[in-house]
Amino acid sequence: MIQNAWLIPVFPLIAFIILLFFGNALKEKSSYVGITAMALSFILSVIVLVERIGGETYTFTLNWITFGDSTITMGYEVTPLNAMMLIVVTVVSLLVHIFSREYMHEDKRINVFYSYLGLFSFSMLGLILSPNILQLFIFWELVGLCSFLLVGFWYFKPEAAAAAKKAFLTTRIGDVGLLIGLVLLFNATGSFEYGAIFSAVEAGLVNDTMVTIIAICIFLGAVGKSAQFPLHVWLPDAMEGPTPVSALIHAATMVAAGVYLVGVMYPLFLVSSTAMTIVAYTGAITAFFAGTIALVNTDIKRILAYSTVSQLGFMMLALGTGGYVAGLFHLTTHAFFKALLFLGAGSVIFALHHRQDIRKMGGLWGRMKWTSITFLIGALAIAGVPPLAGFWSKEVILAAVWSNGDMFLFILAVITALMTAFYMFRLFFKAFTGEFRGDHEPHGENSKLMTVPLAVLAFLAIVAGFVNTPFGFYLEDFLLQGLNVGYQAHGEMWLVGLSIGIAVVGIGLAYLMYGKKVISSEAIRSKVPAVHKLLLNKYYMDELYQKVFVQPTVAIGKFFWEVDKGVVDGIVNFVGRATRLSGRTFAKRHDGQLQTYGLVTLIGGIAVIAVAFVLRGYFG
Amino acid sequence: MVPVELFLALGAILFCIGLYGVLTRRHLVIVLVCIELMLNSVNINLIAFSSIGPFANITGQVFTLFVITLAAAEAAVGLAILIALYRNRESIDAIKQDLLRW
Amino acid sequence: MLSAFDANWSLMTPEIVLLCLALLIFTIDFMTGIKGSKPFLGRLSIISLLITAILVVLTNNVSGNIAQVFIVDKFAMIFKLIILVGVAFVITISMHYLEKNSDVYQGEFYSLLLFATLGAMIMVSSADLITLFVGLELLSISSYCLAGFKKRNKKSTEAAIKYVILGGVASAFILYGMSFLYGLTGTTGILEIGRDLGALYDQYPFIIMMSLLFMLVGFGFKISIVPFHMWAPDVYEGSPTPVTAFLSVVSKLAAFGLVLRMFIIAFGSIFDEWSFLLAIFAALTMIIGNFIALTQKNVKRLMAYSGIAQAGYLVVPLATTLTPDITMSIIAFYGIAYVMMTLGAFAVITLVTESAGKEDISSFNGLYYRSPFMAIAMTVFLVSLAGLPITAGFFGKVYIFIGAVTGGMIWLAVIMIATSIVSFFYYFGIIKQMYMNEPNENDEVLNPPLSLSVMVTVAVTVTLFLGFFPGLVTKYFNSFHWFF
Amino acid sequence: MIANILTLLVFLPLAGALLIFTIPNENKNVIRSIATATSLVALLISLIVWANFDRGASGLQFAQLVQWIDIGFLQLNYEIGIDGLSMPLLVLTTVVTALAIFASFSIENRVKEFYIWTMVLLTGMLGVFVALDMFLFFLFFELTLIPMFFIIGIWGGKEKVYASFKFLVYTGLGSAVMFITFIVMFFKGAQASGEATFSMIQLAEVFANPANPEVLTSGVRAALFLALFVAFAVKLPVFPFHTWLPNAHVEAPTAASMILAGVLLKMGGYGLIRIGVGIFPDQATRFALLIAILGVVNIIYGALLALVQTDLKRLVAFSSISHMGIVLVGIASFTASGMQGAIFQLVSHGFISALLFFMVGAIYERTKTRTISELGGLSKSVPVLAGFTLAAAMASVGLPGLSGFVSELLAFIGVFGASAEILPAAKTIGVIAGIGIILTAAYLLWAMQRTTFGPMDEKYSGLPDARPLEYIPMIGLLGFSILIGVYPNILSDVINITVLDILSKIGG
Repeated sequence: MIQNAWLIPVFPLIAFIILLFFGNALKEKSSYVGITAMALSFILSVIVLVERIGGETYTFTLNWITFGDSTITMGYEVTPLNAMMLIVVTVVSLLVHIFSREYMHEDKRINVFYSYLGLFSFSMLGLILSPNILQLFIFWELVGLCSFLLVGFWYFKPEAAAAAKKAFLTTRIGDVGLLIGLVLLFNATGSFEYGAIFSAVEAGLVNDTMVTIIAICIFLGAVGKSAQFPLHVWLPDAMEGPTPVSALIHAATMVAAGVYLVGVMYPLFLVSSTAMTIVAYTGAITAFFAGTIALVNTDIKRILAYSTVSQLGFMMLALGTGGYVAGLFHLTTHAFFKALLFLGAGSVIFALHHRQDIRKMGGLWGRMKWTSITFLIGALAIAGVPPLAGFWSKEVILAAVWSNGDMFLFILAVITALMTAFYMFRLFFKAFTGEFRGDHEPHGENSKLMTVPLAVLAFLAIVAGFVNTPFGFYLEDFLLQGLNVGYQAHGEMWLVGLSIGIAVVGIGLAYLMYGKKVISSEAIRSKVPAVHKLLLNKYYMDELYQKVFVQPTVAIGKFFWEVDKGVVDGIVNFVGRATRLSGRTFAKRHDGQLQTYGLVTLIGGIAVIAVAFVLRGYFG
Repeated sequence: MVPVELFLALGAILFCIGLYGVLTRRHLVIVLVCIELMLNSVNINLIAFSSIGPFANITGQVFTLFVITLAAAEAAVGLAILIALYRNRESIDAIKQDLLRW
Repeated sequence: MLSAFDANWSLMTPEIVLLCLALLIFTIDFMTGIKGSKPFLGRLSIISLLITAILVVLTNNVSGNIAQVFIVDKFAMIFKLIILVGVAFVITISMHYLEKNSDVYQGEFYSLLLFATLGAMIMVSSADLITLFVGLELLSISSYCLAGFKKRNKKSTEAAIKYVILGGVASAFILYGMSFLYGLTGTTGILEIGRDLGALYDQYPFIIMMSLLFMLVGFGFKISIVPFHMWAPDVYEGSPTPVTAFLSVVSKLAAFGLVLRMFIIAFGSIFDEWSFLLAIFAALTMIIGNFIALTQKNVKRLMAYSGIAQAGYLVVPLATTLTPDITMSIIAFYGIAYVMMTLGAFAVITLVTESAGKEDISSFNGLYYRSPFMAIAMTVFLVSLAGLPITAGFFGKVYIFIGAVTGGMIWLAVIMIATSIVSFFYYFGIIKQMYMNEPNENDEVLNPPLSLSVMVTVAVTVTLFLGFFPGLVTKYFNSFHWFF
Repeated sequence: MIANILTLLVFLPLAGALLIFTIPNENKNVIRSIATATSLVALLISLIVWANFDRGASGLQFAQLVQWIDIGFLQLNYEIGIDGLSMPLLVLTTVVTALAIFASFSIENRVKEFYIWTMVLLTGMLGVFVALDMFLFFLFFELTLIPMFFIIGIWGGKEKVYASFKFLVYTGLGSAVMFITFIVMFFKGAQASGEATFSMIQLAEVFANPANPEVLTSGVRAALFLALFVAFAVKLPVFPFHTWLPNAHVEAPTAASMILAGVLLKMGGYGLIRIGVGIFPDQATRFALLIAILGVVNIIYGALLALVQTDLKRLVAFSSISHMGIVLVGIASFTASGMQGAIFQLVSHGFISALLFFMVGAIYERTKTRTISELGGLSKSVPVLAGFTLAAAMASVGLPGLSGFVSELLAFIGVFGASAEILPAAKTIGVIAGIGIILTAAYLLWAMQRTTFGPMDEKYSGLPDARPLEYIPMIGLLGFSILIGVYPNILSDVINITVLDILSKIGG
C-alpha cells in the first residue's frame, strides 16, 4: 500500500472538487463527503505507517519542469517522519471534520467550509509527502492559502477579513525568505531533492557562509509559518476563524509545518552552528514572549493561540539545541493536546453562543461535563503533568536544552514551562470553576459529534507520549532510521523532577490565584501596571509594525503615486502640451497680414541662409 | 563703358525698393506697383547681362519680353482681384485683410 | 542653333491637345451662357485629361527634346501623369462642389483648371528658364484666379489677393535669381547651365549662391516650405475647396517637379552647397507644419499645414546624397501616394464641409454614422497621411526614411519620424471626430454622388494597393533613367 | 496543410473581419458568432501547431519565406516561422483573444466594428509572434496600434479619448524608435556583410560575426541595443515609459483590457528577447545590470503604486507593470532558468492579468463602480465572481499551483544563479525582487480584503452572479494558469531548447 500513499492527499482533494462543484446542492451533507474522504485518508495513513515501520523509504517522482540542464521533479515520499506526520494530520483533521459537523451546522456556507477543509487537508498531506523541498514549498503556500480562506471564512466580519490578510501577508514575508533560501540552495547544490542536498552539503560543496545564509532563509519561512517572533503577530488574530479551523490549522498542523520544515532540513542546519543558535534563540524568545502575553489575555482562543506560539517556540528551541527527536516529538504530542484544547474551547464557545471572554465564563464544570474533563486533560498535558503526553515531550526538550549547555536558554525554557502551566490553569479555573459570570446560560453539553472527537483527542493526549519515554525510545529509533542528526539527549532524573516541579508549581499558583483566590491577581496587576499594560497590548508589536512598516510603505506608495502623476506622467503630458503650445505660438505668427507673411518669408529666408552660410564657412 | 556692376546695382536697388514697398505700403495698388518694380529690376539685370555681360547674347532680351508680358498678365489679374476685394470689403487697405489667420 | 521648325513637335502632342481641348471647353462655355450648372463641362474636362494622359503615355515614352527647351523624359512623363490624374480627381471634386455653389461660373472654372494643368505640364517638361517661367506663370496666374473664384466671398477674395501679391513677390525672387544665372552662363538652357555651373562656381561662388538662394526662396514659396509657407494656410482656407485641393496637390507637385529639375540638373554639380540648406528647410517644414497643424480647428487650414508638413517629407530625399534616379523613385512614389491620399481626403472634406456649410473640424462629427464608406475611406487616407501601415503613405515614408538613412541624414530621418508621430494627434483627431463623436443635430445621412464615390474608391484602392505591393511600382521606377 | 499553417493562422482573423464586414449591423448575434468561430478556429489551429511542434528540435519550425517587396537596395520578405519562444505566445494570443471575445458579448453598441477591429488586432498580434523579418515584425507591430486605438476610443470609459490618444502616440513613439533602429540595423548589417536584409536570422549572424569591427563597433551595437530596449520598454512597459498603460487599461473595455494586458504587453517582452537579446547577445549581457535594475524598479514601483490605488482596475494595471519587471529580471540573469522564467512570466501573466481584468470588468458591470472603497462584501453578493477574483488575485500573488509561481521561481533561480560577470549584485537584486513579491501580496490582499471581503453594501444585495457565458473565460483562463502551474513541463519542454540556443550565443 505504501506505493499508493499518494492517495492520502488525493482523497480530500476529491472531496474538495466534489464540494466545489456540487457543494451548493449538498449543503449540510457536504460534511459527509469531507468526513468520508478524511476517514479514507486516515485508514490509508495507518496502513502506510504500519508498512513503513517495517519497511523502507519509498519515493516516486516525475519530471515537473526542465530548464537548461536542470530538471525539477515532483512526486511523493514516505519517510519515517512523513509517516508519523501523516497520522498526526489525518487524525486531527478527521476529528476536526467530525467536530465541525455540529459546530458549523448553522452556517449556510458549511459546504464551502468543508471544501476549504478538504483543500487544506490535501495541501497539508501533500506538504508532508513531498520528496523535495520545492514541492514542500508549493504545498506550504497552499496551506497558507487555506489558512487565509478559513481565517477569512466569516469574511463579512471586518476583523476576520483583516486577520486573513494579515495571516497571509505575514507568513508571506517568511515565505519569500524561504523561497530565496530554496533558490540559493538549488543554485548551490543543483537540486531540490533532500538526499542530493544533504549529500552535497555534507561533502562540503557549499561553503559555510552560504549554508548559514540558506539555513537562515529557510528558517525565516519557518518563523513566518510557525508564528515565531517577530512574525508571530498573525496567529492570535487568526483566531477570528471558526474554532475547528483554529484547532486544525493554527494549533495542530499548519503552524507546526515550520517546525517540520526545520526538521526535514535538519542536516543542513546541523552544519551551521550559527543557524542552530539562531533557531534556538528565536524559539526560546518566542516561547517566553508569547507565554508572558498569554498570562494576561482574557480571550479563551487567544490564550490558546499564544500558548501555541509559545509551544512552537519550544519546539524550535529543541531543534535549535540539537533535540531533533525532542522537537518533533513535542510537535506530535502538542498536535493532539492543543487540538483537544481548541476543540474544547470550541465546544465552550459553541455552548456559550460564540462568546469567548473568559471573564464572562466560569462554573462550566457542572454544566459541560465532557468538555470540562477533556479540557482538563488537555491542560494537564500541556502543563507537563506525568504521565500525559506533554510531560514526556517537554522533558526531552528540557534535556536537549540542558545538554546544549546554554544556561540562558535553559532558564528561559524553565520559566516558559512554568508560565505554561500557570496560564493554562488560570484559563481552566476561570472558565470552568467558580460561578458562571456570563449573561447567557450555556445550553448544556454539546452533542456526541463534538464530545467524541474531544474524547478521542483526550485519549491521544494521554497516551501519545508513551511512544517515546525513558522506558523505550520507540519514536526516536523510528525517526532516526538512516539519519544522522547527532546525539539526542535524554533526561536525567533531576530533570524529570524539575519538570514535574514546574508543572506543580504553575498549577498550584494558578489554583491559589484563580481557584482559591488566596492571592489577588488584582494586587499583582496594580503593582506593575506598566508591565500589565505592556503585556495586555502584546508588547505593542502590532502598533510598531503598523508604524514602522505599513504606514511608511503606504506613504512611500502615495508619494510615488504623486511623483508618477506629477513628474513621470507630468513630463509626458508636458511634452504633449508644450508641442501644442509651440504649435499655437507658431500659429499666432499667421496674423492674417500679408505683409507679415512677406516679412517672415524674408527674415526667415535670410536667417536660414545666414545660418547656412555660417555653417558652410562663407563668413570666415 | 559703364561696367555691368552698376546696372546690377541699379537692379538690386530697384528690387529692394520694390520689396520694401511690398512689405510696408498699406495701399494694395501701391503694393502691386511695387511688385512691378521688382520685376523691372529683373529686366534691368537681364538686359544688362544681355548687352554687356560676360556672355552677352540676345536671350536675355527675349527673356525680358516674356517677363514684361507675364508681369502685365499678373498685374491684370491682381487688379481684377483687387476690384473684387474692394467690392466685398470696401477697402483695399492691406492691414484690414485679415479674415484669414491663425 | 536649331531652327524651331526642325524640332520634333510631336513630343508636345499632349500639351497641344490639352490646350485645344481647354480652349474648346472655354468656347463651349461661351456658347452655352455663362451661368448655370454645367456638369457636362466637368465630364468633358475629365475626358480631356484622360485623353491627354493617354497621349502622355504614348508620346512621352521616349526621351527627346525640342531645341533643348522642352524635354520629354521619364521624369516629365511620370510627373505629367501624376498631375493629370490629380487634376482629374480635382475636377471630380469640383463637380460636386460646383453643384453646391451655383454662384461660381462653372465653365471658366474648368477651363482655368485645365490651363493651370497645362502650365504645370509645361513646367515639368521645360528645360529652359524661359519656358519654365512661362509654365510657372501660367499655373500661378490661373491659380490666382481660381483662388478668388468665389468673388462674392470675402475669404475667397482675400485669399486671392494674398496669393497674387505674395506669389508675385515669389516670382520676382525666382526671376531675380534666374537673371544672375543667365548673366553668368549666358544661356537660359538648364542643361547647359548644369554643364557649366561646376566650373563657374569656383569663379563666382557668391553670386551663384545668391542666385540659387533667391530661386530657392521663390520655389520654396511655390512648394510652401517653411519659412516661405506663410501664405499657404490663408490661401487654402479661403479658396474654394477643390481649388485648395488643386493647390495643395497639383500645384505643389508641379512646382516640386520644377525644383527637382532645377536643383538636380542645373545645380546638381554644387549639390554639397545646397543639400544642407534643403535639409534645414525640410526639418523646419516638418516641425512647424506638424506643430501648427495640431492647433487647427478649420479642416482646410489643417490640411494646409498638413500639406506643408508633407512637402517637408518630400524635400528630404532631395537633401540627401542619393543618385538622382533613386531620389526620383522615392519622390515619385511618395508623389503618387500624396496625390491619392490628399485628394481622397479632400474629396471627403468637400463632401462633408459642403453638407455642413462650415469648415470646422466638428463637421466631421459622427461621419461614420452618416456615411460609413466615406468615413472608412477618410480613415484610410488619414492613416496613410499619418504614415501608418499598411498604406501607400506608410511605404512612401519608409522609402524616404530609408533613403535618408542611406544618404547619411539620420538626424533628418529621425525628425521626420518624430514629427510623423506628432501628426498622429491631428490626423487621428479627425478620425476621433468621425467615429467617437455623435453626429451634429442637423446632419443628415450623406449621399455622395457616384462620381465622387468612384473617385474615392479609386483613391482608397490605390492607397491600399501601394501599401501592400509597393514593389510593383518601385520596381518599375527603379528601372528608369529619369532625366534626359 | 502543415506547411503554410502559420500563414493560415495569421490571416484567418483578417478573413473573419472581412466576413463580418459583409454582415449588416443589425445581426449582432451572427457577427458575434462569426467572431467567436473565427477566434476558436484560430485557437484550434494554434493548438494543432502546438501539437505538431517538434519539442526536441532547435531552430525554427513551420518556416516560410516569400519574396514580397523588392526595390533594388531594399528587399522585404514575408519570412515567418516559430520556435520555442514564439510558440507559447502564439497559443496565449489565440486563447486570450478567444476568451476575450466571449467576454465581450455584453458590448451592445457598434458590435460589428468591435469585432472587425478585434479580428484585425488578432492578426496583428499573431503576426508579431511569427514574423522573422524585422520589417514584417514592425508592420504587424504597428497593425495592432490602430485597432486598439479604436477599441479604447469608441468602447472605452470616461476618459477614453485621452487614453486612446495617449496609447496611440506613446506606443507609436516607441514603434518609431523601433523602426529607426531597425533601419539603422539594416544599413549597418548591409555595410558589414554586403548583403541587405531585414531577416532576423541573417542579421543575428552578421552582428555576431566579429569580422567587421569598423562598421559594427561595440559603440554602435550598444546604441542600437539601447534604442531597441527603449522601443520595447514602451510596450512592455518599463518605468519610466509606463504611464500610458494605466490610462489605456483603465479606460479600455474589458475585452480590450484583457487583450492589452494579456497579449499586447507581451509583444514588448517578446521583441526584447527575440531581437534585443537574439541579435545583440553581447550588448544585452553588457547592459544586464541596467535591465535588471529597471526590472526591479518596475517590480517595486509598480507594486507601491498599486498599493495606493483607489480604482480597482488601475490597481490591476499597476500590478501588470510590477509583474513585467519580473520579465526583465529574468532576462537580465542570462541563465536558462531566468530566461525561461521571463517567457513563463509572459505567458502566465497573459492568462492571469486577462482573468483579473475580466473579473474587474464583470464586477464593474454589476456594481457600476471600480472604486475599491465603494465595493466590499462581494463574496456575499456575487460569490462565484468573488471566488474567481480571489483566485485571480492569488495567481497574481504567485501562489504555487498557479502559473505565476513557476515564472517567479524560475526567475529567482535565474537571478540568484546569474554569473557575477554578467550581472553583478545579482543577489541584492533578487532580494529586492523578493520584497516586491511581498508587496504584491500586500496590495492584492488588501484590495481583496476591501472588495470581496468585508461587510456587504446593501445596494449590492440583488446583483446577479456569474452568467453561464462568463464561466467560459473565467474557467478557461484560470484553467490554463492552473495547468501551467501544476505541470509547467508542458511549457518548458517547448521553450527549453530555444532558450539554450539563445544562451549559447552569450557563451560564445
